[in-house]
Amino acid sequence: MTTETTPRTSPEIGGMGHSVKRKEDPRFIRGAGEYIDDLVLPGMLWLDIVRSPYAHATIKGIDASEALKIPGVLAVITGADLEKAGLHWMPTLAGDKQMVLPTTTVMYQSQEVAAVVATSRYIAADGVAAVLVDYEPLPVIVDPHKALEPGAMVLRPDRAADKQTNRIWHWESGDAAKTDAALAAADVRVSEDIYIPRIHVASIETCGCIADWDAVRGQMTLHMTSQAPHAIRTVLALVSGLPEQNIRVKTHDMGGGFGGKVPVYPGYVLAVVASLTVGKPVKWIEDRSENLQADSFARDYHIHAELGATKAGKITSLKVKTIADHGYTDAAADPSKFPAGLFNVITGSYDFDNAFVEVDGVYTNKPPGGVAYRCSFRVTEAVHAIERMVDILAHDIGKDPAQLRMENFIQPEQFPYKTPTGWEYDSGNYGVALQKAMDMIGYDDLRKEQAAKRAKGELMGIGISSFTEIVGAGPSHDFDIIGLKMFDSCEIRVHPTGKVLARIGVQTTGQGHETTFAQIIAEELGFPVGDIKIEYGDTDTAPYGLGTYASRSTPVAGAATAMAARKIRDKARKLAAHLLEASEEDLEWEPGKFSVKGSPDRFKTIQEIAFAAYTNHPAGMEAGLEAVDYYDPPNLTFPFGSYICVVDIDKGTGQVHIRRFVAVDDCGNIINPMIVDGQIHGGLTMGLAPSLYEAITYDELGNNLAGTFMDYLVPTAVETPAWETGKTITPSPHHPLGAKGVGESATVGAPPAIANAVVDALWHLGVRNVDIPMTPQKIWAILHEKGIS
Amino acid sequence: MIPGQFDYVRPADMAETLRILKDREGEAKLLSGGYSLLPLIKLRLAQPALLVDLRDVAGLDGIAETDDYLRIGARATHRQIHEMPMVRDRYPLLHDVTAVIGDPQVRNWGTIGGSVAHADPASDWPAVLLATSSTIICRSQSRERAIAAREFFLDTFTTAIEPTEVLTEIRIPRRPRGAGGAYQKLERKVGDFATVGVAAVVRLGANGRIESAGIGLTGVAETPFAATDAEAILAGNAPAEELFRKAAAAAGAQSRPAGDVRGPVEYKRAMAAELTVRALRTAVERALANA
Amino acid sequence: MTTQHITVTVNGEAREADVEPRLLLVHLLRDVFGLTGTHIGCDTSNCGACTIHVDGESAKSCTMLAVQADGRSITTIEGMASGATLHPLQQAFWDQHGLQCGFCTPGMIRQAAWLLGQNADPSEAEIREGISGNLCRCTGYVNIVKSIQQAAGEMRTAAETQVGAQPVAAS
Amino acid sequence: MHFEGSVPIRASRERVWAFVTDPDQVGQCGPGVEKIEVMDPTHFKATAKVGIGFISARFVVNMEFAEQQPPDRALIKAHGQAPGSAVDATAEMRLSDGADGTTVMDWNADVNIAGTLASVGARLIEGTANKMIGKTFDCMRTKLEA
Repeated sequence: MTTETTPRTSPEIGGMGHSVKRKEDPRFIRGAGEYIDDLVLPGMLWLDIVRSPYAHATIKGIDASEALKIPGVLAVITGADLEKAGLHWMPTLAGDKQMVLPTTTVMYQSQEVAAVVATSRYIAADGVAAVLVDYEPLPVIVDPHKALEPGAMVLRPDRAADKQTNRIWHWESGDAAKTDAALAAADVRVSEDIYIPRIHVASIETCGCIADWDAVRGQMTLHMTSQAPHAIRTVLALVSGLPEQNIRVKTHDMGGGFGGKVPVYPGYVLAVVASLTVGKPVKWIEDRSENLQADSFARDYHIHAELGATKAGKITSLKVKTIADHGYTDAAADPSKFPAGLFNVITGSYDFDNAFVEVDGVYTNKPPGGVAYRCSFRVTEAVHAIERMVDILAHDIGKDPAQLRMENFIQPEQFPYKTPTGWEYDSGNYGVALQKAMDMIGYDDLRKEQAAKRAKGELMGIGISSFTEIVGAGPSHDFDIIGLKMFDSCEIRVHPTGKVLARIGVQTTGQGHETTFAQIIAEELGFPVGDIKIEYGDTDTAPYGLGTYASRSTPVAGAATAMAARKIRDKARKLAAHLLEASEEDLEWEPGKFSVKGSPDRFKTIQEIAFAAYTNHPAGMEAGLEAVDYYDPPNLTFPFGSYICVVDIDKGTGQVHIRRFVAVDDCGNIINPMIVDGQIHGGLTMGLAPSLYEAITYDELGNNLAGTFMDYLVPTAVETPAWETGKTITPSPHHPLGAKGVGESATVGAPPAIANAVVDALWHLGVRNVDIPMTPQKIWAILHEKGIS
Repeated sequence: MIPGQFDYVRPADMAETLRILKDREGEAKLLSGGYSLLPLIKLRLAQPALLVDLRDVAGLDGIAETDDYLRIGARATHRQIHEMPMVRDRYPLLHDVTAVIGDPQVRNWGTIGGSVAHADPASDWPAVLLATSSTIICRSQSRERAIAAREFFLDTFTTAIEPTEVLTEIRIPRRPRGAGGAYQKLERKVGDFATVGVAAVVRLGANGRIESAGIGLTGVAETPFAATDAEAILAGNAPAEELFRKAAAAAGAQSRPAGDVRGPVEYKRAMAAELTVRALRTAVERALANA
Repeated sequence: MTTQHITVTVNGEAREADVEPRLLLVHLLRDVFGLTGTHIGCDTSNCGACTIHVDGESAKSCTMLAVQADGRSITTIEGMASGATLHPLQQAFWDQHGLQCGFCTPGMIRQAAWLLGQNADPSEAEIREGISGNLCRCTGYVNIVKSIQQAAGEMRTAAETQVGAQPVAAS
Repeated sequence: MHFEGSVPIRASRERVWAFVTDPDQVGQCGPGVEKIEVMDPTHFKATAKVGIGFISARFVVNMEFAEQQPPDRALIKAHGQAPGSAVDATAEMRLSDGADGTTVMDWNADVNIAGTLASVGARLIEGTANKMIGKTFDCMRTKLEA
């Protein structure tokens, strides 16, 4: 483990470890990016969607006659129209079924009911307002506990496991009997109910597409906001029956993704159907309310956790029972073997033998849930639970939470470490990261200050989170989505003049792939980063990939890029040997050139070699300098970190003020430190958001009460603290670059640090847990009940 | 979000404006900054047939002190008011409120007249006008009239303005010696409507006692209102924390909040009281500094 | 619905259009004039992605009507760089990694430009308050604050060294 | 949302009963009613512009006398829709004899609002609904006592 990034390449080359300024920025800072709504095709029409005011209702009729009278309204598409072509249902990535448009019943507020195609976005909106839908309201279930009660109305008789309940599936991991025995034998047992509410990624750009059907050529081009264009192409081919080679899915610049642009939404399908019907390009762009009310959600996990430990605070056992609210359909993008994602990484950074986790997926009258919020695979939920439980244990036995963590961490020499739920952690050095965070924030002094403040009746809290992430899905033996193995890919073409075009199977939504993937190639081949162009997001040209989510770009596609570059280097060695009239074994490589061992002045640069690949390659060798790699990772990667948060609570109003927040992250070897810091800053802010501000709540009728940015409280620069970051570096032993991925870490790690700080401030009042978001009204109610406010 | 259809006119002067309001009574809606109105039109919660843009109408701007009051033209933006040196120096209460309405862009374009006429039950200005017992001037073709702020806010989004009238100016009583005011706002995040907003004004007499007090609350009833019970408790007494608490409790009790996403009734009442105390503390400090 | 004829100066160029009264200013810029650098993020004037300057004042163009812009002067992100030379704010956002997905960036830069026009040397708190009408989902604001600080410093230096010359325009 | 109240009316039971079960009469008292169409003796349709201040939506409301026990009790069900929003209500009225020949109308209503109005206007709805119901009964009393 180190804390320094020392680049192997010069700044001119700009390989790993250099804070290379981003290649994509010049277009963005000039307003010259090309986002989906910027795109205009000749003859393009508009699609807008009629949505249900009810969360559950029977559709008795749809009267489009008034809408069709509006000049410019060309068509109104209903579920009945789609049913004729068998397109009213579509599969979800989790293998469930989702309506494109309902034929009989709407299942959540704001569900798509009909689509209006018109000559402008304004006329389409007028058409939507003029469509009359006759609904008969039905009873609504918004609470998954109620959905599981005996006799509860069955929402999905077509899907429920036994057709008698709203349980979608049951999943478990670990050893129940062993865990029960360990818990029974434990000196100390702590248990808690922890709810992690429904939240929404709310990328600033909403979702949208242009479907462009060319009837003459039989070609469907779908320009869209997708984090996984190849998977979309395959799904579209399977659902529509169009030949896959005649489908081109193309992404453009995307205004954030965070997992919200992984699923297939009905709007995309409706635009495709509309374009097939009218033979013109059809654009669909969500507005913010549609985005917040109908797109996939994250979290909504009701967790009951029980932790056992010795008197001294050595953790022995963990048992977790969880209800997962998936809304009306399971549209999660989890690998198919893992309906609750990687939630069983819940043993966290701690070394103990006995764990058992069970999760029940449940249907309710809410939009499809279980997707992502900068973490798709339920790691946030797991980390929140274990980090909260460890903190409760520390407080219960009167041990400092930092000390308790230190005493329970998996030790560096234990890696690779097998967890009781079956994961093999690749590498880690948890104690050093926590110590570094404690040093950065001045932990001991803060504890003294807290004691002094508490004596004066002031509420100050210090919270720690020492998380272990699990990313880089994933090894093909365990990881697939609808059968597609979760490899990823890169294709590199070196041009004769020594310039490089590389195409990758993952997709940037702001992470800076055009820069970091060029840096990987620069690192491996020594071409200057400025000479390398990275392309992605066009299924006609890019190699097949599973897309960008779950922090998998660097761990999987990054590895593919390194491996493809190494294939090129292998060929370059042969070419160099030919040019230098030396044997391959006598050549040595340094970034950018091969030289003859012992004769450093006899060398060929990579550019010279590239030219020779097209002009002077040896007989018997194929011309050109190209390679492609489909990388199947041998294991996942396990980034980690320790975060410490200091809060002050206003006793009068219940407002939580974050005074300081220190984040020490370890994501293995770093490609671009500037970009890693940026990812952490953003991730922390998306960890802050659900901790204190954001939640999608519903009234008992299923009305979404956070359907605009007036009520869905995305933090501004004022709410967001000045994040302080630090690093340790523990390379992944199995990744070709030693990198681990970082996009989600901070979003996963931050909430328990903040929650632990708030509970720490209130613990002496008898408060054991506060569910996020820890709003002023919630804190005030606690203080009021305790007679403090 | 796409607005429904409407007509739009931009009359050249007040006479034309008033004529349009008369001719299209009940159909026309005045447009000032638009930052309250347009989101509602885009959500299609408001569908006026005609928008009458006041932009070219002369005489609705300007901020000046007369012998009796501070006159603020209806089309003065929140930022123009905020940046007036005279407001900053002499009317810290107004400086408080103009710092916390919406966000910078909203303050660049949103106007005091638009905000007051809109009468959102959680908007900031009404609390200030109630606390200061200001006067709102409205003009129609037949007359100009002055409406006391305390008789102006009738109900949610409903004021004493007639459909044929234009709100032309706000008159805030001049700040006398010994008077001070402050605005306290609790919001879920910056730029939000107030969960609770409290404007407090106190005037200290030569004996150090509170001669009179004005308290306006927003966000905690169907319309902003004056906390008259609290005002009565304060009047004639020496400023003290205990007195503030007593008055604040009365302000909380007089609130009629609805439970919603900003909090349950009990919380809002408690916050009305808490923010009243905080506003009173600052108001008294400022009054003492202005003795 | 009758249309109205409007004339708007956009980035120094007079442009005309016949528009429905309900046409939003942001749609005039994007759909009619093809200036797609100004984005739409929230529809309710919360996110500021659509921020432009109207007669020198920053405004949210999704919450203004095109007809309200008649006779006014507008500057958008497209009007900031002069040829190959970036505005100091554009350069600073690039230097300091003040953007990721780039979607909020044009509005953020326009608002920052307005802020620096008001206050050439803002504190960190003043910067944070000054951009509080603009949401960024990617950066966590740390590097946006740094970007604005860098640009503020450069613009002050430029103004000081060009004695007698015009200070660097904020808009 | 549940609301309830009691209204004394200076009119006979029969007169009150006749009024509350006549769509043309009782319909006039609904908030913002612009038009009443009687479909059959127990079903009628109202068009009403409902709102607060200038915030309003035009609802088409189907009403049904679900139960009638003359002259004691009536149950009305209403189902109204506007673009993006919907309202469903059940109102029960019980009539009894009050002092001095008056009639006491005890009523209770459950009102459910769905869609945009509920999502965006949550902070405004309860107070507004309460007020509208109050106005409706005031109107009925005024007309009956006229």
